Amino acid sequence: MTDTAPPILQLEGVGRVFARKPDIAARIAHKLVGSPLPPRVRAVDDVSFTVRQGEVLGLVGESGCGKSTLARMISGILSPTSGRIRFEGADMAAMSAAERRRAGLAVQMVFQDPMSSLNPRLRVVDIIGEAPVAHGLVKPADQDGYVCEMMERVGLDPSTRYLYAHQFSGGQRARIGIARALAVQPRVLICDESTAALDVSIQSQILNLFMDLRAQMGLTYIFVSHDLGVVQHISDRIAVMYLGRVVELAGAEELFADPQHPYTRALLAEVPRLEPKKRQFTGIKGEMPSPLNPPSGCHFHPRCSVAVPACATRRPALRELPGGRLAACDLIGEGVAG
Amino acid sequence: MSTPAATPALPKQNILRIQAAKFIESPTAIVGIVVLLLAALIAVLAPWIAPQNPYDLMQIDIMDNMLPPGGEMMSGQIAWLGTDAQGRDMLSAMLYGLRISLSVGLVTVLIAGAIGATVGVAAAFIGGRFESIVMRIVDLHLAFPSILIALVLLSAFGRGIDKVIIALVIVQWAYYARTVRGSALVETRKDYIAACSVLQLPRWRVLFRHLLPNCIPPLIVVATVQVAGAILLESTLSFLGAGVPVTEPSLGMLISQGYSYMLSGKYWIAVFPGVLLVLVIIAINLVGDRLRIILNPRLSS
Amino acid sequence: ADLTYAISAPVTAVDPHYQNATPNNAALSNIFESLTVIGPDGMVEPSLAKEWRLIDDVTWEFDLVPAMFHDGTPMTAADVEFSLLRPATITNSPSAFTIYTRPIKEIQIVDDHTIRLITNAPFPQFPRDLTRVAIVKKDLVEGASTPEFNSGKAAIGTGPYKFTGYTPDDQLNMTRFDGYWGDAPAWDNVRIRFITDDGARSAALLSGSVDAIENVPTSDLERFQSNPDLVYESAKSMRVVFLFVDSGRDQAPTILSHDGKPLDKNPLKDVRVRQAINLAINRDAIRDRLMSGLAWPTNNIVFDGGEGYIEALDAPAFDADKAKALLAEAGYPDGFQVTLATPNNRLINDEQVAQGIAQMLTRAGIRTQVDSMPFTMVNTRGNGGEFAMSMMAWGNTADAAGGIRAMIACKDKDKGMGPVNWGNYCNPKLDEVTMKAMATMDEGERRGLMAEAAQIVHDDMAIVPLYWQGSTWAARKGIDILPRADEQTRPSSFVPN
Amino acid sequence: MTAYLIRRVFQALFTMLAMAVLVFAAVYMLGNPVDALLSPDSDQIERAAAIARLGLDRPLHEQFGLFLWNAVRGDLGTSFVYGIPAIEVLFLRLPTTLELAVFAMVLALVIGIPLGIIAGMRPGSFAGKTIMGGSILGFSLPAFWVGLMLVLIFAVQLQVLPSGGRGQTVQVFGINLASLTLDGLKHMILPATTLALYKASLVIRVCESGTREVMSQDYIRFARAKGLGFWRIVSVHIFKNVLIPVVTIMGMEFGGLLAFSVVVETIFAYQGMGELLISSINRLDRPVVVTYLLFTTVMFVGINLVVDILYAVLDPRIRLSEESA
Amino acid sequence: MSQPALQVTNLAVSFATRRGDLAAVRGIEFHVMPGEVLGLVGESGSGKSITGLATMGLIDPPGRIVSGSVKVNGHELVGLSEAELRKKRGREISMIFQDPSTTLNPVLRVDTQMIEALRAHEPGLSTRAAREKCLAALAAVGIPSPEERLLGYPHQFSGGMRQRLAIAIALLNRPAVLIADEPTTALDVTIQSQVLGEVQQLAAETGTALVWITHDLSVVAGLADRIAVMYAGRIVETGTVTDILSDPRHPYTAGLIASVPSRNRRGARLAQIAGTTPSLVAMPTGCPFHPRCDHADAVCRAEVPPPRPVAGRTVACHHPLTAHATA
Ligand SMILES: Nc1ncnc2c1ncn2[C@@H]1O[C@H](COP(=O)(O)OP(=O)(O)OP(=O)(O)O)[C@@H](O)[C@H]1O
Ligand SMILES: Nc1ncnc2c1ncn2[C@@H]1O[C@H](COP(=O)(O)OP(=O)(O)OP(=O)(O)O)[C@@H](O)[C@H]1O
Ligand SMILES: [Mg+2]
Ligand SMILES: [Mg+2]
Ligand code: NI
Repeated sequence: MTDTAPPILQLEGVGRVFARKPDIAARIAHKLVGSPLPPRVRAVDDVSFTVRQGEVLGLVGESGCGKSTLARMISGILSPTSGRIRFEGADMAAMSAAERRRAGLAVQMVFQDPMSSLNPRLRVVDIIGEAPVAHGLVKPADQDGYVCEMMERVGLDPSTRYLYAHQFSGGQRARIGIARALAVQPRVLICDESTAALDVSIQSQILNLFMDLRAQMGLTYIFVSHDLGVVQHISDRIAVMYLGRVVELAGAEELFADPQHPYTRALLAEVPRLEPKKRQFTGIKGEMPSPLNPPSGCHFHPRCSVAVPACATRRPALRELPGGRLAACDLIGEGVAG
Repeated sequence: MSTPAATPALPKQNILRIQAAKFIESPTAIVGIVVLLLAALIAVLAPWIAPQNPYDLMQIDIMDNMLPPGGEMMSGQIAWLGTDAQGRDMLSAMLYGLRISLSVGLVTVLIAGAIGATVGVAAAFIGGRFESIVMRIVDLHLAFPSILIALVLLSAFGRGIDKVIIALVIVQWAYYARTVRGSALVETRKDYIAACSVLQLPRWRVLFRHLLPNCIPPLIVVATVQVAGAILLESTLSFLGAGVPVTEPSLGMLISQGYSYMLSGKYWIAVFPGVLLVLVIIAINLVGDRLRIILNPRLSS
Repeated sequence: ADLTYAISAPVTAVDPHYQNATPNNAALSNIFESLTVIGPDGMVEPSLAKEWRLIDDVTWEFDLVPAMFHDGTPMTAADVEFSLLRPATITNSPSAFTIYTRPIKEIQIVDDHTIRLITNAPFPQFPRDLTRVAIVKKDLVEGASTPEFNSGKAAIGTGPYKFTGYTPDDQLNMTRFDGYWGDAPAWDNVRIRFITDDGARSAALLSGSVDAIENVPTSDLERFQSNPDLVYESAKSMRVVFLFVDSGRDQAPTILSHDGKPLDKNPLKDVRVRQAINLAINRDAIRDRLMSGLAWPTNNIVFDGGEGYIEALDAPAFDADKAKALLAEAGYPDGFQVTLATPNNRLINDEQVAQGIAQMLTRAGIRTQVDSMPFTMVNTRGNGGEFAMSMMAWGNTADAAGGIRAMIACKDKDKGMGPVNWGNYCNPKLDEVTMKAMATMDEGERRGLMAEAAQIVHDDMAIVPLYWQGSTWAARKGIDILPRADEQTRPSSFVPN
Repeated sequence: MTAYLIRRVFQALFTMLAMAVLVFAAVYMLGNPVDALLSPDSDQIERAAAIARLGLDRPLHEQFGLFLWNAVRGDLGTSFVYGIPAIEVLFLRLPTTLELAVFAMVLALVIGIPLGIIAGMRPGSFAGKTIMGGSILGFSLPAFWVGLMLVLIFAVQLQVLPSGGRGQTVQVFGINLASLTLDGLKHMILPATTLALYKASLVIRVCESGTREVMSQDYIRFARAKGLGFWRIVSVHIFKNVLIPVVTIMGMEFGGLLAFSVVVETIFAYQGMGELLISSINRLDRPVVVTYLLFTTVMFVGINLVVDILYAVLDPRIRLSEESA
Repeated sequence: MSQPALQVTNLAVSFATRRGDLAAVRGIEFHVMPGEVLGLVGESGSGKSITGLATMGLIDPPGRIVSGSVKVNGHELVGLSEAELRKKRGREISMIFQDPSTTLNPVLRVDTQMIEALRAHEPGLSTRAAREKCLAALAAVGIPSPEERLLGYPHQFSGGMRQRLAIAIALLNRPAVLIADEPTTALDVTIQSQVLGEVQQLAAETGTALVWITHDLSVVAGLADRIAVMYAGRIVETGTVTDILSDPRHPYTAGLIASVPSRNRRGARLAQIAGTTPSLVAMPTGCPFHPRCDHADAVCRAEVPPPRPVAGRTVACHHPLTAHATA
């Protein structure tokens, strides 16, 4: 349904490196006795994809694979160290301040920890109402009313608007976070593990809320989670990340029905299913490598059951496969990974 | 559209009120705050309630000196807590001394706190070379015992309340700088600050409306403890003979003057001001301890 | 018998020419002797010089006793010559002895036991100065430095006790010298401990770890006097405590009107104001209330019997009403404000006394603040002319000349007059009389001149003398204390009974 | 680790240079030492001579330059008062103060650690509350006041302990030690207690919060689930963890102990470095004051370094991450 | 039928707080047979961990076991002195915890932490013999090069490795029962599978009875033989995995299962249970679930439903669902 919709966000080779500059002492020590310099973490490595208007893009991957970093770059909290992010075709980095502010407001984020993402010293009415007033979306006099409206929309009781965040339950706090994002009338909502801290019964409430809002407001979502069940449930398309790279990107149905990349396959095989069938757990062999020191070539090759020696040297590009899906494995289609 | 402004709201609760309620859950803290308020009250009212103005040389007479508690002075007044070597009524001297000690503590903390907090937040917010230079200086400061710095400074400055305060400010600002920078760094990493940038709020607004207020609680705790610290340090310095002027003794100086008479049985000159000093400091520390607990989410649960 | 006694300031070196300071001089006087010595009453007595005579106004001839050094060699005139020349060669001395040797223009050795000293100018006080210069052994000390004294190598003198050990900041030990030329000393071994803290020194005596102490804290006096196991002695010392009042400058610092504005005229310039100050001070109260009796009120600047001593001045009046009247007469019926500077670690109860004086002056109408500080600070600031009024003391009060020259005479750098004249007093008449007295070798005539000078000082209230400070000693029972007027404590101050 | 050490050495040098400048400037403001040293009857000629002898007539920057240059060569000047190198004067006093400080530190640890652990293990209990209350008290009592009260009680009233002084000492390797004689120990009890009280309170607080923190960790639960006994848990699992913050704090506080010996030595007439500082300030023995401050700086820098290394030894997380990073 | 390895009856735990007693666990019953895996499922705060700890006798003041009995191999644990309990812990019944980063003492070497567990029950054991046993245990949980790893510190291990270490330590003395309190919640799916695999295998080999506490129904779906669902301190439904998951009878269980997003319901609205879990301080009267329950009536509001056998499992509900009520 959204295949034809215009792209709203385009990521072009986006990368982010975290590095501490070595100080003089570290450099001297490096020269003298070869002490290691402070490590560089390539948290996100050359990621490109397009998000179309109105779609839900799921972003899955194991801990430390760079999901949050990517989400933060898209939402403008972090700036990419390489690559470009385009909003409605315009490069965010090249915009004027006012444009960037407008684009930034259009891309909002809902955070994982419902407590630490809310300022503990502000009342809910200010948490939600501050930005729209500051940006002139509503007049200061209307703030109260506007906030009530927002709270109702996310299923909060407006009479609680003068309370502080810590006086709410986890699910309610998540709703406050959503209301805060909605208050600036965004087009894109980035949800970074927005339900991870919640109980299942509350999680389902919030997931339903997301879907309702999408229907009502035509929002575009980037939905980050390590919980495959959740991502599968809500997404139209899914990108799978491994150690900073996107290894596979496909429609949700296709991906789950027929994963192409060996990592995706292994991952899907390990996801516990709500099926009352006793099964033998096995797990992908090996540990998750440290992002400080990722394996050469294809990051997945040490754990890959079908790897060939070339995988250790060659970095596979994200290729388009039949059916419009993308995967970063050179072995696909060569019969080895079948 | 509804008329949402008309939506009835639950009564506003104030964070201060909530914390005050938590504060008084501890009986010892209540004792502390009561003693403290009382001390502050009598310090403020000293000129009106003290039987004598111990700074007015017209009112004291060496012929009255060394009267034991309850002794009668030449003027017919009773010195309930005795008199010192100058013939000062100890009770009056203590009330005025308390005034000096408390104001030295408060003023020092206010000035040092303002300087330290500004430097600390600036360091955390500006970062880079500025931060590393500032923090080096702070480290240097904290590595060296404050009493030595203050002692040397005061030996150079000479005596005087203003000089004591300057010396104490020089000694103490670094504590605030470190505390505020530390909590600013922690707060900066929290998602609500990230949320501010997603919401495109201006930097100054983030700094003053979001960051600074959340750095205040640890600052308050440190400040409370440092009031006690400043009073202690002042009294120690006065005890060592480098502090307030002799004619306007603080509690520490009164103790110091009474020290030489203590061994010959004239205990009251040193003991009474000592007891008052200790009471006040304990009270402050009790309050500080309670604040530390209620303002620290990890301890209060 | 052995003696251990505690003194209140450390002996900083065993080299008797290193630092001119009372603890050093007193303690080392047992090991090293000088040509002359000050007796317990403060008068000059013979020592290594058994007698001396004036050949002319500037030439003095000294006959030496046949003394022996601790290593058994005899002392000769050559040793004396060497010792008198040595102070000038010590470069790192913090406070040198050259002031005592500088008057010497020439030294002539007549024979091994006779020596002639020729001074630059007639100098009647010369024998008193010579009490300060210790005689060391020439061939041992030549080229030796201070550390070699501390180790004992060069610490060989002619005194009644031999050096046996020195620990800086802790103690100095000596033992009886059997070959001593004079009366045999009373103790076999003497240990001098340095305990600067008053309380600790008292405690040391009470606990029996020392046999005797000097400078009993006034707060402990009662306790000591009433303790049957202790003996206690006090003596009026030659140190006079006085006030500098700025009578020289037209405008003096810290002097303000009652509403806190600087006065256009320095009231202290008016002699009536100075007299009022003198009258306003109740010295008896200070003695009884603040000094535990260890003060002897006076208006003299010369110690009893000294040249310039005026007996009548030893009973200063206290008359507050007259003081007020004088102030009113001088044009200050409401008084004014002034700050009194005082050391807080120099004199007995200095800070307390200053506050007491402030009270008394305030009652008379001169509102007085006290600014107390360590002695060094007082000195620095006093030399910088920062005070209008300050409390100080003078210990060299055997005659009027020394004090007047240093503190009262018109400031004159070239002549060395008035170096510490903080009161900025200047009266050419006084200077003239004093100079004349100093150059007069005839004792009777000199005494007359000195008394005249002292009287001028008093009439003008050039400084305001307060009292003679006392010295105190205490010892365990079984020891007799022989008090001295020069504040020194020596082994000979204590004798077993 | 190497980078870390290099960084520390840079920091130490910076600290010392800064200290040297500050100390020199501050001490210069103290007053003119000549006034303190000269005999009162000396005249201007003598004064001028003394000023020249002590080098005080040269311009300030020259004095500082000379001072720095000499300091680099290990010569911190000659004491105006004693006529021997200032550093020697200091070293004569050093053992006394160190001995007292170490004694106090041991006392603080011996009292503080067990009490802190007890309080931390039973936070709400009567014992816990009492201990924590006591530590607030210990925190609040000014050292000089404690000293006075101890003297009043034990020396004046009960007369069981001496009021001051160092008592009998024995020489070991040329150093006078008081802790080896009964008399010396007796003299040390009151000053050491005075010094230790504050530190003990600090140790209690550190141990208490450390223990509480540790107690709430799963590994303590896990240790119990393994079937370990109470003592094993306290003496190994809790103690080793609590030791880490205690070592850090005590390292930093050792400097404080030395500093506070200024107060305690004054009260108890203990002839240590603190007393030396006070009397040197009063006598304006500049080289000694400067030496004292510089030496303490060196000592603090050294102690901090040792503590950091010790910290790494005690905490494997630091040790290994430094190696691997 | 043989004796259950663990038999918990009517266990109740409460905490003394400033606002009065807080009943965290309100009388629960379950048993586990040797070699069996019981999944204890419930949302946050439902009392799962407290149940586990109470079973171990590890409830500290201000908490206490109010009533009930815990029998391991038929031996009662409740009421034993601390010293006697200590002997049982680790040997008869063991426990592992949720957060792998805090289950092992960071400042002690792995061998220390293993050997002390052995020595706690066998004081005279020689170091050498102990070391042998440790090596074997490490190998058993799939830790490569155990000799080397034994000398390491916990932080040198990854999360999954640490959890395996904890399992190895917990099983060192071959206890009859192992209580696992969400040991894989903090792990990634792939690592979780590895750990689950090891545990499954070990438990099967040693015949250890396993109580697997989790909030994730999917995990126990593949692992457990039976499931107990907890809500607000009570077990609301117990039965075999198949029964419970495919045919829940308690409305809460049904709601829970329906709210799990899964393949079959992609894109559809999830069933949601209205409201939130009740707070322990303000527990509703009667059935604790009634305020959130569509089927609640006056009885539910008044009376606590006792556990009753329904269709081959035990359900604590006044109005258990019928077979086809679920979606
Ligand atoms: N500020 C930073 N400085 C250095 N490294 C960082 C920083 N932020 C993230 N990283 C590193 O970047 C990598 C990716 O982190 P990120 O938070 O994006 O992972 P994630 O996929 O969100 O993981 P999770 O599922 O645990 O949230 C990690 O290895 C992390 O250690
Ligand atoms: N020490 C304590 N004092 C007071 N209440 C406690 C204490 N420990 C636990 N509780 C309460 O007992 C209830 C049950 O806690 P428990 O830890 O068993 O929940 P859980 O089911 O394990 O939850 P989670 O899934 O979050 O681990 C909670 O409501 C908690 O607030
Ligand atoms: Mg993340
Ligand atoms: Mg739990
Ligand atoms: Ni029901």
